[in-house]
Amino acid sequence: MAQISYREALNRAMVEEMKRDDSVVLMGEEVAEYDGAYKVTRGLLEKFGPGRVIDTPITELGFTGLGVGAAIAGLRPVVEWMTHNFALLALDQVVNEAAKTRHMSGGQLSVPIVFRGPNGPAEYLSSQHSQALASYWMHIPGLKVVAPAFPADAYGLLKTAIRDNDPVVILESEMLYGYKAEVPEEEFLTPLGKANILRQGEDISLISFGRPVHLALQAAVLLEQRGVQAEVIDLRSLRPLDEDTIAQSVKKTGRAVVIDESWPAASAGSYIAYRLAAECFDYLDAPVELVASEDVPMPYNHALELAVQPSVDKIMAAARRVLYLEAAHG
Amino acid sequence: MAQISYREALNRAMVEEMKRDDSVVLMGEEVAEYDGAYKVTRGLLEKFGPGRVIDTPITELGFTGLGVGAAIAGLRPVVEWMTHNFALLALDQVVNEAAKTRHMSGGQLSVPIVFRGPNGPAEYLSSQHSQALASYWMHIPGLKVVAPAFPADAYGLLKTAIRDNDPVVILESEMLYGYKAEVPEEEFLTPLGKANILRQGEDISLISFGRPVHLALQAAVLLEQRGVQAEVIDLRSLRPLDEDTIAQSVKKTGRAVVIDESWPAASAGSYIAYRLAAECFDYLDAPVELVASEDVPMPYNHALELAVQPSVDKIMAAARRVLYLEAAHG
Amino acid sequence: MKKNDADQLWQIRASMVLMRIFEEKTGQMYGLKKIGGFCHLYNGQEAIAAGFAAILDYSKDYVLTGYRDHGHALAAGLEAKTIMAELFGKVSGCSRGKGGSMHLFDAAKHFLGGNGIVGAQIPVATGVAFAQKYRKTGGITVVFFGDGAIHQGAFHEALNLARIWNLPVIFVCENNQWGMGTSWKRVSAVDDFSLMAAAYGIRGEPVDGMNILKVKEAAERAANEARAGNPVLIEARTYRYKGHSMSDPQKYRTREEIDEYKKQDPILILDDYLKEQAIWDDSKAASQEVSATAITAQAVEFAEQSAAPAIHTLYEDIYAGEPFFMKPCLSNEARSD
Amino acid sequence: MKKNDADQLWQIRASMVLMRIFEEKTGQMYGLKKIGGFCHLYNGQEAIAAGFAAILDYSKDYVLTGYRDHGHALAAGLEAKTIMAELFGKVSGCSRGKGGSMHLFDAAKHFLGGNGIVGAQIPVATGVAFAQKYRKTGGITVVFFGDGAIHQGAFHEALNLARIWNLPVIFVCENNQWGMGTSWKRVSAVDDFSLMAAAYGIRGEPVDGMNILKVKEAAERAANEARAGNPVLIEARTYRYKGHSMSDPQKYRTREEIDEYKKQDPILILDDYLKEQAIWDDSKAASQEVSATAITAQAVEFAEQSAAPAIHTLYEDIYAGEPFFMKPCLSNEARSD
Ligand SMILES: Cc1ncc(C[n+]2csc(CCOP(=O)(O)OP(=O)(O)O)c2C)c(N)n1
Ligand SMILES: Cc1ncc(C[n+]2csc(CCOP(=O)(O)OP(=O)(O)O)c2C)c(N)n1
Ligand SMILES: [Mg+2]
Ligand SMILES: [Mg+2]
Repeated sequence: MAQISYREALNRAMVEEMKRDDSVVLMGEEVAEYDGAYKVTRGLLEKFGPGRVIDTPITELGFTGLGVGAAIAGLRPVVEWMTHNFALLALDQVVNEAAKTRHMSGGQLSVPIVFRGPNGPAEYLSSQHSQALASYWMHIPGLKVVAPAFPADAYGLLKTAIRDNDPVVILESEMLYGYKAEVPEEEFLTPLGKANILRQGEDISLISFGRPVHLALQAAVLLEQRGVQAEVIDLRSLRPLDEDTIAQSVKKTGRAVVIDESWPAASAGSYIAYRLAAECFDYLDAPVELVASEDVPMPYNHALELAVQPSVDKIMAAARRVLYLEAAHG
Repeated sequence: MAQISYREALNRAMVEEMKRDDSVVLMGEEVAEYDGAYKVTRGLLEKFGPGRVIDTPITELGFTGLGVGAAIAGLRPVVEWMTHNFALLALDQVVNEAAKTRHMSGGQLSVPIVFRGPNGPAEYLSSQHSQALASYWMHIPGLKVVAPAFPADAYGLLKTAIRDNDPVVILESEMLYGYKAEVPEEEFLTPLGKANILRQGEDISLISFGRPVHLALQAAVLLEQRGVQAEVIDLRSLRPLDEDTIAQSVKKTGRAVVIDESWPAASAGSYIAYRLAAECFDYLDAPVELVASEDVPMPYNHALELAVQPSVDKIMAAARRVLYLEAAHG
Repeated sequence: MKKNDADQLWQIRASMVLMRIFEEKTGQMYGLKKIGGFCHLYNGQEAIAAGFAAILDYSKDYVLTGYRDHGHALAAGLEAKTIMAELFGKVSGCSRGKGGSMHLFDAAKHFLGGNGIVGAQIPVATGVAFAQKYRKTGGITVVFFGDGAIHQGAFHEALNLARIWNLPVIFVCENNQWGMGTSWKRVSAVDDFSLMAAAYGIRGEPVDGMNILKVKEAAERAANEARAGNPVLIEARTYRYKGHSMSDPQKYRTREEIDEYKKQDPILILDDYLKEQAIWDDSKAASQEVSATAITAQAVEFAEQSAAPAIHTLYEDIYAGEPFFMKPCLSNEARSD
Repeated sequence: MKKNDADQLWQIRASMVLMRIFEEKTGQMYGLKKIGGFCHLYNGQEAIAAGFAAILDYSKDYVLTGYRDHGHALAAGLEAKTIMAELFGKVSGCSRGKGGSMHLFDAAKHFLGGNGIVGAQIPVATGVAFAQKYRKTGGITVVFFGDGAIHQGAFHEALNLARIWNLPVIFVCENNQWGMGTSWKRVSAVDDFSLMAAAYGIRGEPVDGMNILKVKEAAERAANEARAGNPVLIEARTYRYKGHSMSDPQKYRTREEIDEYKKQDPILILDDYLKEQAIWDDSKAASQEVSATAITAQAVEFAEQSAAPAIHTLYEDIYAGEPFFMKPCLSNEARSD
C-alpha cells in the first residue's frame, strides 16, 4: 500500500471522479492555473482542461451560488473555498439554497454539490483566518458534513460526497495536507455517517473529528503509559452523526472526552457531549468533558495561538478529570 | 404601571436612547418612511429626522459593514435586520469585523453597535424565512447576544445594548411584537448576562429564552395541576450566559428541560443542556432534556410548521420523561 | 398581420388575463385566510412574464424568479390548480405544501422557482446557465428580480461571472419602482439600471415593461444574444398595482399614482394594439376572461378539496436517500401518522 | 519649483524609500522565521500609499486597507518599530501581537487597519465616512483594495451606499494586475475598473499608480470632491514585485514581466522627475537610503528585544468591560501566568 499525503488523497479522489463522470466540475479561487492555494488541485487543469477546472474571481457568494445552480441543472460541482473562513460570505447560498432547494420544491430538485476547503487554524494567521466553523454547517438540516482526519478518509469521503445527491460540506485541515499515511491502491468509497474506532480501550473514550483526532491518538499513548486504555473514535462525519458507535463506546468506558477545535458555545463538540450525556446517563462515571478552543478570537502570536487550541496537555487534563486521577500523576 | 407591547417597548428604548445620545443612529430596510417592516421603529423618522433614521437599500452585507465602520468611528448605530434570516448575508461583517476589530487592533478600537430584528419562525413563511439563528451568534467570541421574551426586558436590554461598548445582537420575535405586559414608566436598564427566574419551583427546571419562554410558563401551569412545581428560567442573555443561576436551579431540582426553537445540532440549546449535564452531574436525577425544533427545514403548511416547533405538548413530554412519569398521567 | 402572429398575441393575452384573474382570486382567498404568510401579487407586471414566456423554448430553457412568482409560474405552464393548492398548503401543490407562495417549483416545466432571499436567485440562475453551456444544450436561462434586488452583491458578482464565462443568461430587472415601501430612486445611485451592465461589459437595455410587444421584442433580441453566449441585462420598467405583500397598508404612495399607471395597463395596451391591427374580437376577449375565471375557480375548488400533507411528510424531501435527523427530534409517533 | 513643493517631494521620496527598505527587511526576517503566516509585501506599489498620504489631513482623515498594509501603515505615520514588532508577534507591536502582518492598526494615527477578508474593509470604510459626515468633521476616508477585491459584492453595495448618502470616501483600487496567481484580466469583464463607477453615478478615474506625481494629483482632485460629499473611485494601475505572499512560487508570470515593470519603478520615476526639475541631490538621496536602513535596523532590534505577550493576554482585548468566556475554557493557570 502506498503512503500518500492527505493532499494527494483528495487530489486522487477528484481525478478519479472527474474521469468517471463528466458531470463533475471543479471551481474556486486559484484551483486551476495556480494548482490550488494549497496545491490540492495540482495537475487537474492539465488533465481536464479549463472547461472543467475553473478559476473564479474572488466572489464567494457568487460562485457558490453558481455552483448550486449548476448542481440543480444536473452537474456535480466541487466548489473549493480557499478556506472555510471565506465561506462566511457564501453562507446564505449554502444554508438557504443548497440545503433547502430539495425541500422547498417538495422533493423535485436535487443539489448534488460538494463544498470543500481547509477549516480551522493553521499558523500565525490571526483571527480572521483561523476559525473552525464545523458548527455552522452541522447546525443545518439539508446538508451533510464530513471532516476527514486521514488520507484514506479524505479520499474515500470525497469520492462518496461527489457521488452523493445532496450537498456535502467537507472540512479539511491545512495542517493535515502534508500528512502521509497508507491509502489502498484499489478504488474504494467511505460511507458518510460512519465513525471509525481507531483504537480500542476499556477505560475512557476520546472522541474527535478532523485534526484534533491526532492529538487524541497521542493522548491515548500517554494514557496507556499510565495504564489507562483509551478508546479513540474518529467521527469522520458530523451530519449524519454516528451516535450508535460513540454511545456504545461510552456505555462501555463510562467516561468520555470530546475534542473539537471550534469555540465551545453552540458548537459541534458541545452538541456531541450533550448527546452522550443524555444517551449514556446511566453509564457515565464522570461528566463528559469537552476540550474546545478557548472562547477568544485567535491571536497572531504563536505561543498564544497554540495556547488557544486543544492540545495533548489539555486532553490529558480533561482525561485526568474524568478518570478522577490526581494531576500529580500526570 | 402601563401595559405596553414588546414592539412599543423596543420603540420606547430607541426613542429614549436617541434623545439621550446623539451618537445613536438607526439604519435598516424600511425603518424610516415605512415605520419598519414590523412597525418597531414607528415614528422615529418623524422624531429624529432622516439624518438619524435611515432607510437602506437591500444590501445586508453593505449596510451592516457600514454600521460597523460608523461604530468604529464613534457612533452608536442600531442596525435593524428586517429578519435574522437575511443577516446570513451580513454574517461576515458581524463575525469577522464587529466581533474581532477590538481584538485584532490589540484593544485600540471599540465597536459599539447593536444588531437587532426578529428571529425564529413566524407563520406560513416556509424555510428561508423561518429560521432561529441564535446559535450562530452565540458561537462567536467578541459578540454579546440577548433574546428578550417580555416587553420590559426588550426595553431594558435594548437600552443597555445601545450603551454597551461592544457589538450586541438582539434576537426579537415577530410573534411577540404584539404581546403586552407591564413596563415600569420610570427609566431602567436591564443588565446583559443575567437570567430571570420567572417562577420558583422545587421539582424541575424549565430553561429557555425568547419566545419559547412563554411555552415553558404554560407547561409550568399544567405541571402544577399535576402537583409538580416547575422553576421557569428565562435566560434573557445567551452571551454572556448566566450559568450560575441555571446551575443553582438544577442542583436544587435535579431535573431540567431546555427549550430552544433552534435546530438541535450545534445549537444554543444543546450547549446549555451540555453545560448543565456537566456542572450538575452529581445532582441530576435524569438526563437533561432538550426540546428543539425538528431537524428539518420549515414547511409552509401550518399544521406542519407547528409540528416542527417546540410546543407545550413537547415540553410536557420531555418533563414527563425527566420526572419519570407515565405518559398516561399527562 | 400573419395568422400565426395574431394567434400568438391572443395566446399571450389569455395568459395575461389568467395571471390577472388568478391574482385577484388569490387576494380574495388570502382575505378568507385560505392562504397565509407573505403573498406577493403580480398585478400590473404581467407583460414581463408573458413577454419572455412567449419567446422561450421550454424544452431547453429555464426560468427562475423571486418570491413574486405566481405570474411566472403560470407563464411557464404550471397549472393554476397546483399553484393554488400550493398557496393553500396542500399536498397536491406544486411544492407539496412545503414551499407556499414564495416557493413555487416545477422541475418538469423548467420553472426552477421562487426564492425568498432578495437577489439569491441571480447566482443560482447563472449556474443553471453554466450547466447549459457545459452541456451544450443550446438553452438559455432567464432570471427575474426586482428593483430592490439590483443593489445586492449577489447581482454584481453574478453578472461578472456570466460575462467572463460567456454564459447564456438573461438578467431581467422588473423595476416596479417600489421595493416594499421604498421608491427605487431613493436607494439607487442611477436612474437607469440598464447602465449597470456597462460595469460588466454586457449589453443593457431599458424596456417598457407595460408593453407586451416591446417586452417580447427585447426578449427576442436578448435571447438571441444569450444563446450565442452573450449575457444581457434588461430593465423592464413596470408598476405593481397591489401592496408589496398582502399586509402592506401602502401609505407610501397615493391612489392617484396607482390610477395613473393603470391607464397604461399591460392588458389594455395589448387590447389597443389588437384593435389597431384590426384583429380585435369582442367575443374572443370576453371568452378569455370567462375561461380564466373558470380555470381559477377550478383551481380554488381543487385546492379546497385537496388533502393537507400528512404530518409525517415534514420529515420528507430533505435528503435524496435515507433521511436522518439530528436528535432530539419529535417522537416516532409523528413519523408514522 | 517652490521650496515647499520640493521639500514635499523629497519627503515623499523618503517615505517610499522607507517602505521599500522596510519590506526588503521584512522579507529577510520572514526567511529567518522571525515572522510567520501570510505576509504580503508592498514593493512596487509605494507611490499609491505615499501619494495619498501626502494629501491627507490625518487630524481628521482616515485610512483603511487590506492585508497588504505595511506600506500604508508607514505612510500613515506608524513607527517602523511598532510595525516590525507586530510582525514579530511582540506585545510592543501596534496591535499587541494579536493582529500580525494583516492587521496593523493605530487608532491615534487614524489608521484603521489592515483587513484579512478580501473586500471587507470597503463597507467598513464607508461607515467611517458616514460618521465623518454625520459629525461634520470635514474629514474624508480613503480605502484601498486590490484588483481581486473589486468583484466582491461588498464593493458594489458600498459604492451605491456612498453615492446615495453622499459620503466623503475615496475608493482606491490598487490594480497590481494579479490577485494571487490570477491575472486581473481573466476574472474581470472590463479592462478599466474606473468604468465601474458609472454604475453608481460616481466619478471614476484611472491613474498611473507607478507615478507618484500623477497619484498625488488624482488624490488631490478626489479629496476635494470627497470633502464635498462626492465619493470617487480611483483605479491606480501598478505592479507588485514580490510574490503574492511569502509562500508564492510565482509560476504564473515571468521574470521578464517583472523586470519590465521595474523599469518604471515608482522611486526611479520620482528620481527622474527630481532630476528634470533640477532639484536632485545625490547626497540627500543617499542619506535617505541610509536613514531608512537605520530605521529599519532599529525596528528589527526593537522587535527582537521586545517581550512576547504573556499567555494570559489571550484573554484580553475582546470586550470593553469585564471579560467573560463561554466554558469550557483553559484552566485558570493560563490566566494568571
Ligand atoms: C435578503 C433579503 N432582504 C430582505 C428581504 C425582505 N424583503 C422581501 S421583498 C423586499 C423588497 C424587494 O423589492 P424588489 O426587489 O423591488 O421586488 P418587488 O417586491 O418589487 O417585486 C424585501 C426588502 C428579503 N426577503 N431578503
Ligand atoms: C473573502 C476572501 N477570499 C479569499 C481570500 C484569500 N486571498 C487573500 S489575498 C487574495 C488575492 C487578492 O488579490 P487583490 O485583491 O488583487 O490584492 P493584492 O493581493 O494583489 O494586493 C485572495 C484570494 C481572502 N483573504 N478573503
Ligand atoms: Mg420592486
Ligand atoms: Mg492584486
